[in-house]
Amino acid sequence: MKSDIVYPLNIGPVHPAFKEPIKFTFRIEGEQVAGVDIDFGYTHRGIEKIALERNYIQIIYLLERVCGICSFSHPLAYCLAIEDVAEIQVPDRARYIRTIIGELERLHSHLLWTGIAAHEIGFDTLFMYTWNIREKVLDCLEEFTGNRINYGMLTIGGVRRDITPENSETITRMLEYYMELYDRASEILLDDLTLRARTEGIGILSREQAEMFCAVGPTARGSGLLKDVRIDYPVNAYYDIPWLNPISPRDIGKEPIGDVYDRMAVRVLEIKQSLNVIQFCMENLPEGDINSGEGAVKIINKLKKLEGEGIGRYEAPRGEVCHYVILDNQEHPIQLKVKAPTYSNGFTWIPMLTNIEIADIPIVIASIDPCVACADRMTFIRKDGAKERYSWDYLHQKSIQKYKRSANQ
Amino acid sequence: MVYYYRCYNVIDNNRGTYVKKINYKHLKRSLWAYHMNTGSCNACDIEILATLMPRYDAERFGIKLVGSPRHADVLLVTGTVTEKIKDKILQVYQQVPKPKLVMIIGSCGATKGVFHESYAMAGPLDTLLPVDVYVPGCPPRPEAIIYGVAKAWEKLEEL
Amino acid sequence: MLGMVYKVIEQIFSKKSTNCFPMKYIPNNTTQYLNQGIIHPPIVVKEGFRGRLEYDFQSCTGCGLCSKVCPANAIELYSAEINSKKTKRVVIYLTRCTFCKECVDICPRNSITITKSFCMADYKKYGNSLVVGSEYRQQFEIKDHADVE
Amino acid sequence: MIKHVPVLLVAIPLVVAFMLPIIGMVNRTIRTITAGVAIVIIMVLSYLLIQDVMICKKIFYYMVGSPDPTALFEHGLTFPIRIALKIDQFSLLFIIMATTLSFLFYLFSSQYIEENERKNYFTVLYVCMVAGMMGMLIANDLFTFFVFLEILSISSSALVSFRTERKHPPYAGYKYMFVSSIATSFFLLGIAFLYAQYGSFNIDYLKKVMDGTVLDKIAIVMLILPLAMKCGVVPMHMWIPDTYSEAPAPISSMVKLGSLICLYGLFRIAFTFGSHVYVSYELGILFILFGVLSMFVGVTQALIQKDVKRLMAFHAVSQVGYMLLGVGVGLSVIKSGDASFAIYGKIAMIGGLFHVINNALYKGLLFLTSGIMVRHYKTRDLNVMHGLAHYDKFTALVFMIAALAISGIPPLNGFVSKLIIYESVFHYNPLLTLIAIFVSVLTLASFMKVFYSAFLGMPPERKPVEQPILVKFSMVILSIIIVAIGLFPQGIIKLLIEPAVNALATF
Amino acid sequence: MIMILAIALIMTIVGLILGLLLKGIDRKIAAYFQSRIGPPLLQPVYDIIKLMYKQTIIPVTAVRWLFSSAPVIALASSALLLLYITIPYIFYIFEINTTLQGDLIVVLYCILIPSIAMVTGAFSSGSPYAAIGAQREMVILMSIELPIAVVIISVAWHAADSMADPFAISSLFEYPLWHNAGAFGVLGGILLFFAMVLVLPAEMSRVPFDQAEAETELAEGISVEYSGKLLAFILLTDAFKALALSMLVVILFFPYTLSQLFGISFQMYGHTLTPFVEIVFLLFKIIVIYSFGITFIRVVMARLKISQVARFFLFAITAISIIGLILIMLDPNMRII
Ligand code: SF4
Ligand code: SF4
Ligand code: SF4
Ligand code: SF4
Ligand code: SF4
Ligand code: SF4
Ligand code: SF4
Ligand code: SF4
Repeated sequence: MKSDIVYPLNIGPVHPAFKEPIKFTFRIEGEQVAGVDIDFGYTHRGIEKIALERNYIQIIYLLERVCGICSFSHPLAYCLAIEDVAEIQVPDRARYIRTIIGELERLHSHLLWTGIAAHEIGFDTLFMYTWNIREKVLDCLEEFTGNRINYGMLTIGGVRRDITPENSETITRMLEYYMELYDRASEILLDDLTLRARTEGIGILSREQAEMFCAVGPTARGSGLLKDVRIDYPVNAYYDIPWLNPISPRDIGKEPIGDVYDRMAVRVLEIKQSLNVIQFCMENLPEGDINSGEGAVKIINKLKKLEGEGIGRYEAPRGEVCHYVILDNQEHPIQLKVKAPTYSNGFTWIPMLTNIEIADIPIVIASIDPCVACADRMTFIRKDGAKERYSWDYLHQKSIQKYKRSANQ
Repeated sequence: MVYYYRCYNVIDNNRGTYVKKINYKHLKRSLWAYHMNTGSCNACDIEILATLMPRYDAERFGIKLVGSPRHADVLLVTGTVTEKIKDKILQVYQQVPKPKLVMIIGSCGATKGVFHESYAMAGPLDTLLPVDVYVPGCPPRPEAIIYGVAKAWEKLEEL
Repeated sequence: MLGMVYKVIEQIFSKKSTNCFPMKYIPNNTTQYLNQGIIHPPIVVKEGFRGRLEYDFQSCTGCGLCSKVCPANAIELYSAEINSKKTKRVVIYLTRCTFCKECVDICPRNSITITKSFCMADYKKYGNSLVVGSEYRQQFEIKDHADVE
Repeated sequence: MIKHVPVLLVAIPLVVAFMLPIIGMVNRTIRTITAGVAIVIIMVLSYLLIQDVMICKKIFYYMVGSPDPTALFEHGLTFPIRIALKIDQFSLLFIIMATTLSFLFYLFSSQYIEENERKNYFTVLYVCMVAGMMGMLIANDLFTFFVFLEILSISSSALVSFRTERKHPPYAGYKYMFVSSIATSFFLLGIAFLYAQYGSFNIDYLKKVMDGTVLDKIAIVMLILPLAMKCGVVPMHMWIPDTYSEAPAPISSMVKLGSLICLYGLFRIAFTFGSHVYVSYELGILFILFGVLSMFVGVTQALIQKDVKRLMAFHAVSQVGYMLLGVGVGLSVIKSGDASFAIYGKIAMIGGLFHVINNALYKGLLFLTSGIMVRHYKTRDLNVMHGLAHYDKFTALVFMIAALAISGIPPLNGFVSKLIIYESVFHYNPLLTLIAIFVSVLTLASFMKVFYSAFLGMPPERKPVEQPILVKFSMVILSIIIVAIGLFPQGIIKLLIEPAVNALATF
Repeated sequence: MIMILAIALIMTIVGLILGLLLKGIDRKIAAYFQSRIGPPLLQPVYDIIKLMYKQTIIPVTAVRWLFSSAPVIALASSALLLLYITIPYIFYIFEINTTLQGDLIVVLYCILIPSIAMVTGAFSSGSPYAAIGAQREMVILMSIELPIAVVIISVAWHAADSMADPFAISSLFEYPLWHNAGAFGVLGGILLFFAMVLVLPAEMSRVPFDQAEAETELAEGISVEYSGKLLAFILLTDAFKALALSMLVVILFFPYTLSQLFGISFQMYGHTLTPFVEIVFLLFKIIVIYSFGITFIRVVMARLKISQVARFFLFAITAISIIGLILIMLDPNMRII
């Protein structure tokens, strides 16, 4: 019953396909999508603003909760930024531990994503399966950091907890478990008949488009854009890993066309890559301190007297996160900017979502692994019935004013 | 031709019928949950999903995530309520047929938690809706969520 | 191609991954569940898990560092009179806490400790079980964040 | 008295039709009632015949102009050409159907068509149409048949263009007129061929003396094709959508009824001459081919329509396919000599004829409801309509009954006849059954679309006006008949259809 | 007559419980496939009881009378469908002579009624999600109708020359499909069985063919606006349909009873227990069919797109079943004369 009626279909902000509130308005023709409009802002919590009223240690835990899935990447980028300003030297062991947690996080995030993607296309068994094997890395993280999610491991100048021999044994066991599982799991993920039928050839983002929309992370790599902050601007232990290369679907012998399948393939391959990185780090884990040796109070006091700006970049599971701070002899930073991966990747939805079927919407949306929590930059709230909407010009002017102000201060 | 569907969540509660003497007891063995994210950091949401996974398997207690608030018995709310989503959560709450329970998963939903100074908050959820069970934790472990559900049963038992 | 087919057949015969918490089967009524003790032992979490906080009223000096460093404003400092000395003590609202353990790390007297218990659900937002240290405090009124600001 | 019924069936409407304009000048209400009464009278007359014709298996002959018109006419050339009328079981089946339905449609139209000076014409033409149908049904000679066919065509084309104030209806009427005059001229040519050879128009006589020359076969084809065209058989259906969609609702129903009467002519000629000249097998195959084509083309065309009446018109085409299929299977095995006719051919014919009746019922009802829809929305575009069911429960229910009946959903009448067709045609060739089932599901899909677009969705902008009582009454009666036949099909099959099939088959 | 009514009543109630149990078994087995423990077997019953106590909300955009009558019609018609399919078999087992033979084409159409009722209900709810779901359901209905029709016609074809009515369900007990089948016939039968097993999940709206209810796309699609009792009716309809459809597969392909297969009968204290054992055997067959045709398929596959489904059924499955039909027509042994 194809009909040529065009009507808008609202998906979200509350919809079972998205675990996060975001609103899409599609123009639908029959079962085809003719256009899309995206409305962000439902989870805007004003973190950047709150941060300006907190001290430097509190901010870590705040930024951990930008998003619970890459709850390591955001604080890491922040710590890197602060360490950049304060020129704090991070001990080698801490760098390695940071790498290990970061990769564990990537592992869990990619497994989580595969599950969610399977759920979006109704493949609940695969969902259950990936989330079931994901429990292993969560167990490992829990033992290692004290919580399954929101690890609270970072501090400025290092990490808060060491890897005990017991922990390293767990990690080794986890690695064995996954190494053994990987071949079969990747076969299920990459070769399953119905899964391929649902992911191949839809949501195409060409290399040019990926470049144009500044796609980052697996989204960019799925389109064949070899872009990976870990390699381009290495931090942590990534300096020391010579064999680290950006993943692309070419690694399984497929020319990248930038469809959902390619992005999935990139993630599945990155699972393996993460495992190798963790193994490398465990093998080469240097001895020594795990932080700069200064307690929280000391750090706060030290930063109070500093002035300057710093930037931290890190490759979160979803792509590049970038934090920018300005310090100005105060107990709080005077400026904190978060640039989250979904913020860049969100725009790639526009080419991806046109000319697909309704049934493809969830999987295509999920394919960039969106995390609107971190992408919600601004919200329009109509308090007191004020129906005003700001124009681009007005906002542009405002932001210029604001930056001038903070530069003058 | 463009069709405009009026947003379908306009409901008229008087047109609904239900057993006057509300018997919560029957909810106990089959709690269907509708999960709503009202500005959380996703950690609680993934823990809710993890609760349904083989490791914790909440389905063995008859708990099931449903896709429509009209099918739900429990509203699982995660996250602090942002201004922009306030109307939506109220609407969803209205659409859940009586009798209904509200559970808050995570600290930030109960009290705003770590986001306490934010300007974009419409307040903790209990200022907007009656809340039945609080599950603190940031995020709570799946077991803690199941424990929260067990608490809810206990409450239903007493009613 | 049919990897899932083999997988499910394998899974149907292998041991289930389910961890039977809080009890294996749901009993007929909750009283039974409470009294007959068939609740499974709480899940063993590993050393170092960040669960419920515990507070030692005696050793605390009332320095207030914990409340300063807490990212969630979960620790409230209040004036108390102990042995007719004016000092300060804290209560910890677990419903605000993010379980970051920062207060534990910073406390000079190790008065706050972290335990492995994590089943904390309650009906009341600031019920007794959710406000650590409330038993020492005679009368106090809870200030919500909304009121604080 | 009852002896004269055949002639009365034609005479009453004809006479009344000519009186109506005069009465209309005096009082419009009386005019409306008179026309109604005339139709009621012929309806009652036709019911009176059931006992004699269907149960006692009598056949009425009538020679207009002969001293004793009811005396059995010995075939011989000594008589001058006379108007010969005849009522047998087969024609009575159609007479009953035609009178009953024209009555119900008349009830509908009497309040549906707004009262103005043109309603005079409407009533006259309507009664003329009835007269045309009656004439065709009881004519026993080809020329009389032709004359009444013309009366029917002219009056219906005039009615199709009834709404002259709009742009399209006159055009549609003209198109219909044009097509049917081409058709009838072929028909006339066919008659001429036969007359040239045998010097008579009388069907019974012709049947006796025909000996199957090439010219005979050509004549049969020339008789059959125009009638098939008038039934809207694919590939000669191009006039159907325009005609049905532009006419006012009751007229669409009447035109549909008229095309079923042409189907009567088609069957009658095919069985009378075809089986005699030993072309029944070929004709049967032709019917089946036409049937399958009509079913398929009709329904696929209907699926893509956005105009509610065009959509229904295409369904009319596809429904005719079922009848042709059923009867065609019967026709093709009627002379095959083995037992297959007894096993399934006859049942297929029962199914086909039963479907004619059912189809007239629900199709008529559908057209009537479409009239109400169009009147409410002021457009026929399905994409514009929405939500009538919020206020007008009655129309929605009636439409649902008709739509489910046409889609062959048990326990409605469409299902029964389709079931009979499926299970008998199956023995002929299972693939035919398959196609028929598939078409029926497509029909369902298409009517779900109509139902959804027109009745469901957001409530309409304005409340619909309450339908007048007679409009509702006629629709209720139709739906009751539909449901009743669906629940108790045995009675009507035994009483009306089996005798008709027997009469047709032993012709 | 009264006996038939009584039997019908008992069977409706028993069918209700069995249908819910079947769904419970389905959920349990699916859980086992997914390495979980899964809900108790009676979980669907608890769900129904709970829903019965819940408020029933009728959205203002809905056409009220249609919205609330659709599930009831669906429930009633699915119950009738179940009775229509089962009664001949039960009578056959109990060796009761009856004129109720059942007709396969009627079954073919009766299967449609609950779905149509649901589609109407969904359309009348006024929700765009439900409308899309209903459209998809119609597409699925249209595309699976052809394969089912082919299967039914080929099954009837093999009995066309027998003295019995080829479309009667009861004649299948005398002449099962495999009766006298030669190599061609067996092959054709297997193809038909394959087609029918794939039709099962589509009729029941289960993964991979659950587009109409796709949770992640349409938020439960067809039933999105239903709550309380009406939702309970929908679930009950589902239970009836589950039982009826697996019963249909059993009747079409494995109508054998134990006594037919092994010629055994069961006696106890001089009473014959055969019919009861037969019923247990029948339930066993139903469970096997259901857990293979629905549970297994739904756990190993992802949901397809509606266009893929339409193509799959209209071309692939129809082709397979038509090949089955042709093979059966070719088999010389199948012609019972
Ligand atoms: S973008 Fe991130 S930091 Fe900024 S308001 Fe949104 S969630 Fe907070
Ligand atoms: S990218 Fe997404 S998952 Fe990662 S921190 Fe940002 S919001 Fe969270
Ligand atoms: S205005 Fe904002 S979105 Fe646009 S390029 Fe600049 S930072 Fe990116
Ligand atoms: S523009 Fe947005 S992110 Fe920046 S300070 Fe304002 S609210 Fe926060
Ligand atoms: S000054 Fe202009 S370019 Fe710079 S941040 Fe503001 S808006 Fe962007
Ligand atoms: S309670 Fe903590 S983990 Fe949960 S949503 Fe809120 S901030 Fe995130
Ligand atoms: S654990 Fe963290 S959030 Fe909780 S009270 Fe201590 S410092 Fe505050
Ligand atoms: S608990 Fe520790 S940090 Fe907090 S006030 Fe007491 S002594 Fe100071």
